[in-house]
Amino acid sequence: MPAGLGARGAAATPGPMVAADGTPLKASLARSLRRQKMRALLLIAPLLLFIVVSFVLPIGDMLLRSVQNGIVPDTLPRTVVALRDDPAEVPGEAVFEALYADLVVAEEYKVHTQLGSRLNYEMGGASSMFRGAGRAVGRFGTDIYAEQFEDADPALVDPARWAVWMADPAVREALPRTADAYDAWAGFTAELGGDDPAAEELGDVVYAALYRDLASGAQAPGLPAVDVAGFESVSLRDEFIADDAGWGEPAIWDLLRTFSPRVTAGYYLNAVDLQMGPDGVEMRPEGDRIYLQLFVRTMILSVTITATCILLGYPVAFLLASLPMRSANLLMILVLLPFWTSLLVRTSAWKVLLQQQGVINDLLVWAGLIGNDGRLALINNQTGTIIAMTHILLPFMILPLYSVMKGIPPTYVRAAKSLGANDWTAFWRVYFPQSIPGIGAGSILVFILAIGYYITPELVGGTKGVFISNRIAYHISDSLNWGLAAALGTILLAVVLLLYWAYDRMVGIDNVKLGG
Amino acid sequence: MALPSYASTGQRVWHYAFRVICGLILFYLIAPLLVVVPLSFNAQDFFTFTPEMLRLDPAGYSLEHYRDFFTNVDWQGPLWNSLAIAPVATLLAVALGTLAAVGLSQSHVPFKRAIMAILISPMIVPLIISAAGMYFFYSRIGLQGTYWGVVLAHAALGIPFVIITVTATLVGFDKSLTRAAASLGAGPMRTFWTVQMPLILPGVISGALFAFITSFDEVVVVMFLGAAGQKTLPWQMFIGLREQISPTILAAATVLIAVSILLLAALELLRRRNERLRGLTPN
Amino acid sequence: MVQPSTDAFVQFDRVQKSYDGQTLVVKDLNLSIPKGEFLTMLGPSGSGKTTCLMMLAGFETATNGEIRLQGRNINDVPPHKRGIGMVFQNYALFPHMSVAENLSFPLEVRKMGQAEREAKVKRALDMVQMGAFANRRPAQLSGGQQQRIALARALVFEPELVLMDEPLGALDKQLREHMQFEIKHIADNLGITVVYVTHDQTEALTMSDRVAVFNDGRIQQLAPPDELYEAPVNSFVAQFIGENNTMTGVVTAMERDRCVVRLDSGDEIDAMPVNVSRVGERTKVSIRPERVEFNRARFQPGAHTLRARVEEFIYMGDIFRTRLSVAGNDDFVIKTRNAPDQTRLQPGQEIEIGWLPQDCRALDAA
Amino acid sequence: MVQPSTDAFVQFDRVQKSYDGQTLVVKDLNLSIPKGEFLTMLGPSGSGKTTCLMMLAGFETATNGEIRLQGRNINDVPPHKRGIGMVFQNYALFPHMSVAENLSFPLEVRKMGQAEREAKVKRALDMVQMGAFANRRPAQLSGGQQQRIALARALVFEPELVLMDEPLGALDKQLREHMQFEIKHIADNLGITVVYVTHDQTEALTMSDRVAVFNDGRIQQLAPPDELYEAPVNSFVAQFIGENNTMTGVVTAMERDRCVVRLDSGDEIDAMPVNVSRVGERTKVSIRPERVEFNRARFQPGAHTLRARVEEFIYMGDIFRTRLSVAGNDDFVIKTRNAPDQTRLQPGQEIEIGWLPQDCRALDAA
Amino acid sequence: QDASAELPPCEGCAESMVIMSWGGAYQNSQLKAYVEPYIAQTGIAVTWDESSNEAIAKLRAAQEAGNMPFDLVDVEGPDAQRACDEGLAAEIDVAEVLAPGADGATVEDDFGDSLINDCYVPQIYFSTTFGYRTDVAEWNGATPDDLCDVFDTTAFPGKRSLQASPKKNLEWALICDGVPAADVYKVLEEEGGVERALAKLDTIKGDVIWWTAGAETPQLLADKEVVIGSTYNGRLFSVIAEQGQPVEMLWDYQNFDFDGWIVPAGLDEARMNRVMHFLHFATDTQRLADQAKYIAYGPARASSQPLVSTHAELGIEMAPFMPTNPDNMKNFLVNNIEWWADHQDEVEATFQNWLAQ
Ligand SMILES: Nc1ncnc2c1ncn2[C@@H]1O[C@H](COP(=O)(O)OP(=O)(O)OP(=O)(O)O)[C@@H](O)[C@H]1O
Ligand SMILES: Nc1ncnc2c1ncn2[C@@H]1O[C@H](COP(=O)(O)OP(=O)(O)OP(=O)(O)O)[C@@H](O)[C@H]1O
Ligand SMILES: [Mg+2]
Ligand SMILES: [Mg+2]
Repeated sequence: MPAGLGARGAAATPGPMVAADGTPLKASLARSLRRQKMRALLLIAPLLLFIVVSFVLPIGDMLLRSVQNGIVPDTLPRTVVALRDDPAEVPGEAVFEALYADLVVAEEYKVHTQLGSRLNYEMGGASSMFRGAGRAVGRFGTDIYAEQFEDADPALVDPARWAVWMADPAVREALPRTADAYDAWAGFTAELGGDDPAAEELGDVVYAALYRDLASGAQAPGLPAVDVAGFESVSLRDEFIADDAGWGEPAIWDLLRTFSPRVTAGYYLNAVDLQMGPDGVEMRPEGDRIYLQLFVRTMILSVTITATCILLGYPVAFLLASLPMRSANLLMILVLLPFWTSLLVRTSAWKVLLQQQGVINDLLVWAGLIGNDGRLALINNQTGTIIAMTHILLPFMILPLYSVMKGIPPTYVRAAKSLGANDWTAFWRVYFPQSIPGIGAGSILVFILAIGYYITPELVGGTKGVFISNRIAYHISDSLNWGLAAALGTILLAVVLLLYWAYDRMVGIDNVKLGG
Repeated sequence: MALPSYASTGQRVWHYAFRVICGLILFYLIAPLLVVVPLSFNAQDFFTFTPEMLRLDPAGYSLEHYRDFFTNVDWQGPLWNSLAIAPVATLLAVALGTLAAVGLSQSHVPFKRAIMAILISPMIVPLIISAAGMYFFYSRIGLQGTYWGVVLAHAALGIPFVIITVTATLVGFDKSLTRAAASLGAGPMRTFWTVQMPLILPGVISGALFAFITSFDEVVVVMFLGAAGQKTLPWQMFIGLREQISPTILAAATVLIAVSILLLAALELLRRRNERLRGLTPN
Repeated sequence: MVQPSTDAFVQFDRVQKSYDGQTLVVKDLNLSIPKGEFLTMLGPSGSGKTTCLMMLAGFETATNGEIRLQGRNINDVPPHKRGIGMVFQNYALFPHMSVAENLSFPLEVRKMGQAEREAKVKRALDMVQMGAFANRRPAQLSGGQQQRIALARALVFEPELVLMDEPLGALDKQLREHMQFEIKHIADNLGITVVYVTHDQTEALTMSDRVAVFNDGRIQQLAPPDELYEAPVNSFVAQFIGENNTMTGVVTAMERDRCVVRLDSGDEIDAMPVNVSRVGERTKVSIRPERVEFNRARFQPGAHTLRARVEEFIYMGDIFRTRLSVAGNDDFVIKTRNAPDQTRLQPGQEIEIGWLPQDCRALDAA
Repeated sequence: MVQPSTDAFVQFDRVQKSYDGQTLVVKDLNLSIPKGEFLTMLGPSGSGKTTCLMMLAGFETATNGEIRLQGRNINDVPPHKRGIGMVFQNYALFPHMSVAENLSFPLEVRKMGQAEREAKVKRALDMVQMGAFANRRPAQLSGGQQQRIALARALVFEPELVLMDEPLGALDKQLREHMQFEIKHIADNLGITVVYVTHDQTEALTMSDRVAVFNDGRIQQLAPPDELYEAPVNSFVAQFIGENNTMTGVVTAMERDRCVVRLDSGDEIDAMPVNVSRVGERTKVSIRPERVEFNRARFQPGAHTLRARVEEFIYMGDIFRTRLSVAGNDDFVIKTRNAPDQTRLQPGQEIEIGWLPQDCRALDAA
Repeated sequence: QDASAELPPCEGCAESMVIMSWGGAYQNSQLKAYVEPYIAQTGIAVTWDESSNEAIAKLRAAQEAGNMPFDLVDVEGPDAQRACDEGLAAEIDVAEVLAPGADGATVEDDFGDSLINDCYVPQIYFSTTFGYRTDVAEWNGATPDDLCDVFDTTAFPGKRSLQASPKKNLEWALICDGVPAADVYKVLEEEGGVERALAKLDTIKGDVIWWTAGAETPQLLADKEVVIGSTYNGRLFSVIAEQGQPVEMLWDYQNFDFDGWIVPAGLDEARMNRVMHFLHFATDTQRLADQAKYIAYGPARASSQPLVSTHAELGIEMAPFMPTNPDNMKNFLVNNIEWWADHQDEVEATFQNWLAQ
């Protein structure tokens, strides 16, 4: 029904409409429709809930990883705090002491290597520094403190007493570093070794902390009084730098400062070949810039694949749409059959077909079109990706095209001919423009699917024919750089959602048809 | 598209050329299958047409890989796993999806676009992202590595297909039929089961087939979410492709292709039957 | 407007309906239908007829107002509990059920026993003379046959009220006329109340006890067919029902049931004042083509007549349509029966025409 | 059968058509259409009308026989070279082009210059009074407006022959009547030859110079409208065109243009022999409802009359339809004009009816 | 066979195990040599998970999720190092858990160098080396016998397949760039060392098909897609000995590595008991020697070496195919696991970027 007819009444009465009982029309309408809306929502609710829980939340959770950076403050809590008070390029002893305590704990829990890997994404070499430091902290000269304290008063190395002292709030307050170090030590002793801290020999880290506390003039009630002034001490700063000169360079400290917060833009910067430099955001070094190039390649390949799909899909859809229903359905099986065949199998079949000693090259050589030494490289490059993916996505082009073409009544072409147009003009001026929505629908569908493809490029794309998805997969399962994978994924997802939005605008997602 | 008597030579040539072009494209579509099927009878352990095969020497062919597929636990286990996972995921997707599609097809659905977008999202989100996301999240809630974890994930992936096909069917569904049922005294449930469901059944079935094949052919998500106990056929194929390239994969594929052909033929018959029922004669 | 009557079978009480919250599709509808009446809603496309029917059947909710069935407010009764039979424009037969199953459906949902069901289905099929088709599928029936099954299905569970929304719209003319006749007869025989929607005025006039003419979401006139045709209360109704010749002019003399109108061409004619009340008022006079006489022998003595020239003679089978040029209006049509002795006017012929004053109605000038 | 005439504008010569190679959809069609004629093909659904039109337009090829345009065999001329204008049932306006572009299309493919194109488009649009809509898209027009554009498009390249396949089928009654009038006038003014397909008999009767009644792939009668209505050559045509009262009986007396038929009820009536030739033959007599008289004053002296009982009086606005029970047939209908002095018969009333013998035609008994 | 008598009962042990391994022929050798015998004696259920390729990712994700589905994981040396460093693998007291050598040698002595860290129970030595087709017409009868022939595309034209990973490739590239084998890791650690190796690889980059899975090179060789390619020596064994393809091995600078077990950290006691019980059985002298009947990898125990004999099904003498055969060991490299553990992150990133360029 033409809506315009009903609209005539409204033109006469400007302003918000009011129903007979004086309530605004909108409100009474909403009231009368509430039940219907509830019913519809009730039907949708189970699925919506299902999808949200089984799919949307996981994706969201995944995407959160692209900004999470808890690993630095979690692994090096003391260092992060200490660094805040030390603006020097290479910080002072206090920060190194904190780092020492953190690494001792981290080494026990074996998390320093993960931190190293994480920081290595930002600065090559960080991984080996942390691995090295993790191995080194045990060998640092801090064992001299325990000896000196024992010499001063054997009670100071009695684990049972320590347990009592450390339960006393007054002591804890007086010796904050010690309490902190003791807690950490007691924690991993009990947790990892399953031992009772009150019966185990204390770690060096506790004595080093005690030395620091006492040396800074703390007086703890209950503890034997010791004068540490005469103690021999070690500089942890020197120890670290001796292990790896990198600790004496500003780079690592800049890095730690940059990545102290729990939330970071680092992965995103990385995902677009940027990095956080000392002077703000800058391009990555030449050889490390790969993601922009990959995004661009993904786009170009997807566009190419979409274009070949149009080129190949259009004639077939046209043929299907113009054949009688029965023959069309039979041919449709040919279109759907590959769609129904395992992706892996099809991809492997393409390998067999396309390789240099493969069927196609053999045929070409046999036919004399190419020489035996001029065999074409059809696989393990972009050509392979394009051929195999076009094949896989072609049904997604043909199906929407077909359903649009089916909806174009043959009378239009007849009308054009009766008006004097020849076959080509009738097709090009009348039929083709009306099939454009089908091309649009198919293209966006194919493009969206192509842009996120992974298995096929992996198998036939070589190094030049892979997509950004392959890189994401690589970061998830090989390099374990999940944050970067999430950032790349978020960007990709954003592109896809944008396209989806455009698709929904242009075609309406409920107009997608699959199959006859 | 019969050629009329007044066609010029050019038209004749084009007419046949066009058919040849379409034939070639259709050939391109099934070419991989034409490779897969013969190679599955390869007597050797490689994906290669051996000289014996090319000579059509019977010695170049064997059923060995089929025997392997049907007897080896490495294949039978995954086959049964696939058969245990796909139908349940399909059932879940179809039940929830049909219900929601019916809801979505009502006239007053608030936030319809947004809801639709969410329901379709498993189809448009790149698979690798979905897989990774579900992997971490399912691990956290203890579903990773469980049968139900895989089933839920596959159901989620299949749902867009159900939604799309069933809503498409519902678009063509004559609302006056349900209204007629109501006017005759049937409540909503009864109307759904006795009137709506039988009529949208083809859409539901084709949605179900899509959901089924999604699960049955899915490899990325299951490799993330499944544990060894949920190894499915595609997973096994993937392993095969990486670790031991053996034509057993092709034998498995050929079996699956045969099943697909049967399913598609069944679908076509079903559609024809339905058309007869509704009195829609072909064209 | 109809007075609210407490004994009405169906009653619309100040009902309003809007689909979009902006425009009212049904505006303040008041209507009571007594038991056993055959009431037709007639109106142009988009005037809200279907909407009214759907509200009564329960498929749309009234935005405002009350609908009562046997005095009971049914706003909150779901459709399947209203017990109203309905015939849809496209029949809405269940394509996957046989004819008998279609008819059996409403009985099954009422948990009727098998024997009783079969008896009722048979009776209903016989009523519409379709007994032999019980096992066919709807797709195997012709349009008219489907129509009958739809009717039988709406009646088989013996509802007291049956709604029909343009049930004959898809049939060709001959079949439509035949089915009009059948529906009317069945309704009369069973004594059921029928609310019938159509936009075909002939159908409305032929079948109904009363016709409600809808326009723009309002009932313009509610009256029996002959009153509607012969005494339309406003120019919309006059225009919409049947064919009309209209001419504009000014009232120059006024009696109780007779006035004289000076047409814009200067000619004077007699008319019956309907929507005019005083001399000097502008008016649109309306006269039916079949009420125009050109046979002088039949003119009333002293009647005003007009000179006319024949423009075109159109042969339409049972009637002749002759287009005249009268008082500056060259679209003036007269209709004559193709009777054995009927004159066939020739284009160019000059004639004199006239009518009874009560057939020429002076209406609002709108 | 029409004699093959060499000067016919369009000529079907023994044309046959089969789609499936098994059944003939068009059986031995012979038809010549002189230049300037408005010829209508009328017939029930599936009788082959569209098929004939499509063969003429070149979208289907005749299985057998020849189609000639201006004496030239066009079997081998492709559609776009035939220069025949065509109006399709659903208009087939190109949805992606504006109205002006639609009209311009046939001129463009004829490589006409821009200025000339624009002039012609404007003239064509003005002709159908759509000048103001040149820049709209078809979807923004109402059905009637689209119809006009389709007409203008079929005419803009000045074809001498225009084919129309149920061009008004989708319009509502009032608009349809209006467009019938317009199409007829434009065709007359331009002097073009029109082949028009419809299954609406009123349309056929109103518009055509000649009507070809199709049934079962054959032309049953080809005649001007009044001849068709008043002198159908067989009972199919009699039944198909207009309403008819039929009664069966046996011829008891026979003159040159008059016979007496004894009806199965025993009553005797006068009739004109059309398809009967001798006494004793069974026949179906057919009389139009509007040709039946019940006013004794008008009966011819000596005419046979019948007694009748009024069964039902149906008010239809401009006419009254009265159903009578006559000679055992209770479906006998008479139509009277709703004239000021018309008697409204009451159900149950007993009357006497009669007619002129030449209005009651004794046809084949089939 | 005789093991049944020795196998002590397992108290408080889980009744099932999930073993992550590599699939294919290698997994099959494990199955035949000790998993099937173990199942036969204990009746427990064993499920395989063929994801050793992504072992670290799987372990890490499982650990993060707090839900460890695997009981025993088969990994290469560098991965073992990494898992151990990151706390993904439990430390194992090999002396206590494993059986002493059949010849009475202590566990430490018997395994020797292969005990690279505290988490690792080695099973076999394998090497990554090259196979080449023997029927390449363009080579005019010459066959490569020097590692650097791989880099010589003029004398040996045709495509090569190399692993899409820096490991081994960088070492080989440096050797062919003139670096003495002993200095390879030193040069790699120097500024510009990696770039030097990559520059050498650049000379053949256009002729390389990069593989990620061990089965690819054999398939590529069989398809004549490549004329020479690196892969695990066991894979080449099956191409040559089982499939009878015209392929031979180039042992020059074969790159040794270990493959063995790690146990995920944090298993509960029952599962841990089961795993230890299994490890004791599966890595004893006889079992490791049995494994070599099914695949051409050398047992990690010295005491197993003398027991290596012929292939279980083909009856071929296995020794010539063993990486440890002195004939094959004229030049060899040992994968420097510790160096790789420390530098893998940065070198891998550089290498992948290089590949993607
Ligand atoms: N579901 C709907 N949503 C929005 N507007 C509607 C809906 N149904 C009808 N309308 C509008 O309400 C008005 C009245 O529609 P309705 O169907 O009642 O008219 P009708 O009198 O039955 O017309 P017709 O003779 O064409 O069937 C129209 O303007 C129509 O566009
Ligand atoms: N393309 C076709 N293929 C096969 N049969 C056809 C085709 N077109 C029409 N027919 C058959 O030919 C017969 C005549 O069809 P045609 O369309 O000419 O009838 P028509 O007189 O135009 O009917 P209508 O009034 O319904 O349009 C019908 O039985 C129809 O089923
Ligand atoms: Mg309506
Ligand atoms: Mg037709």
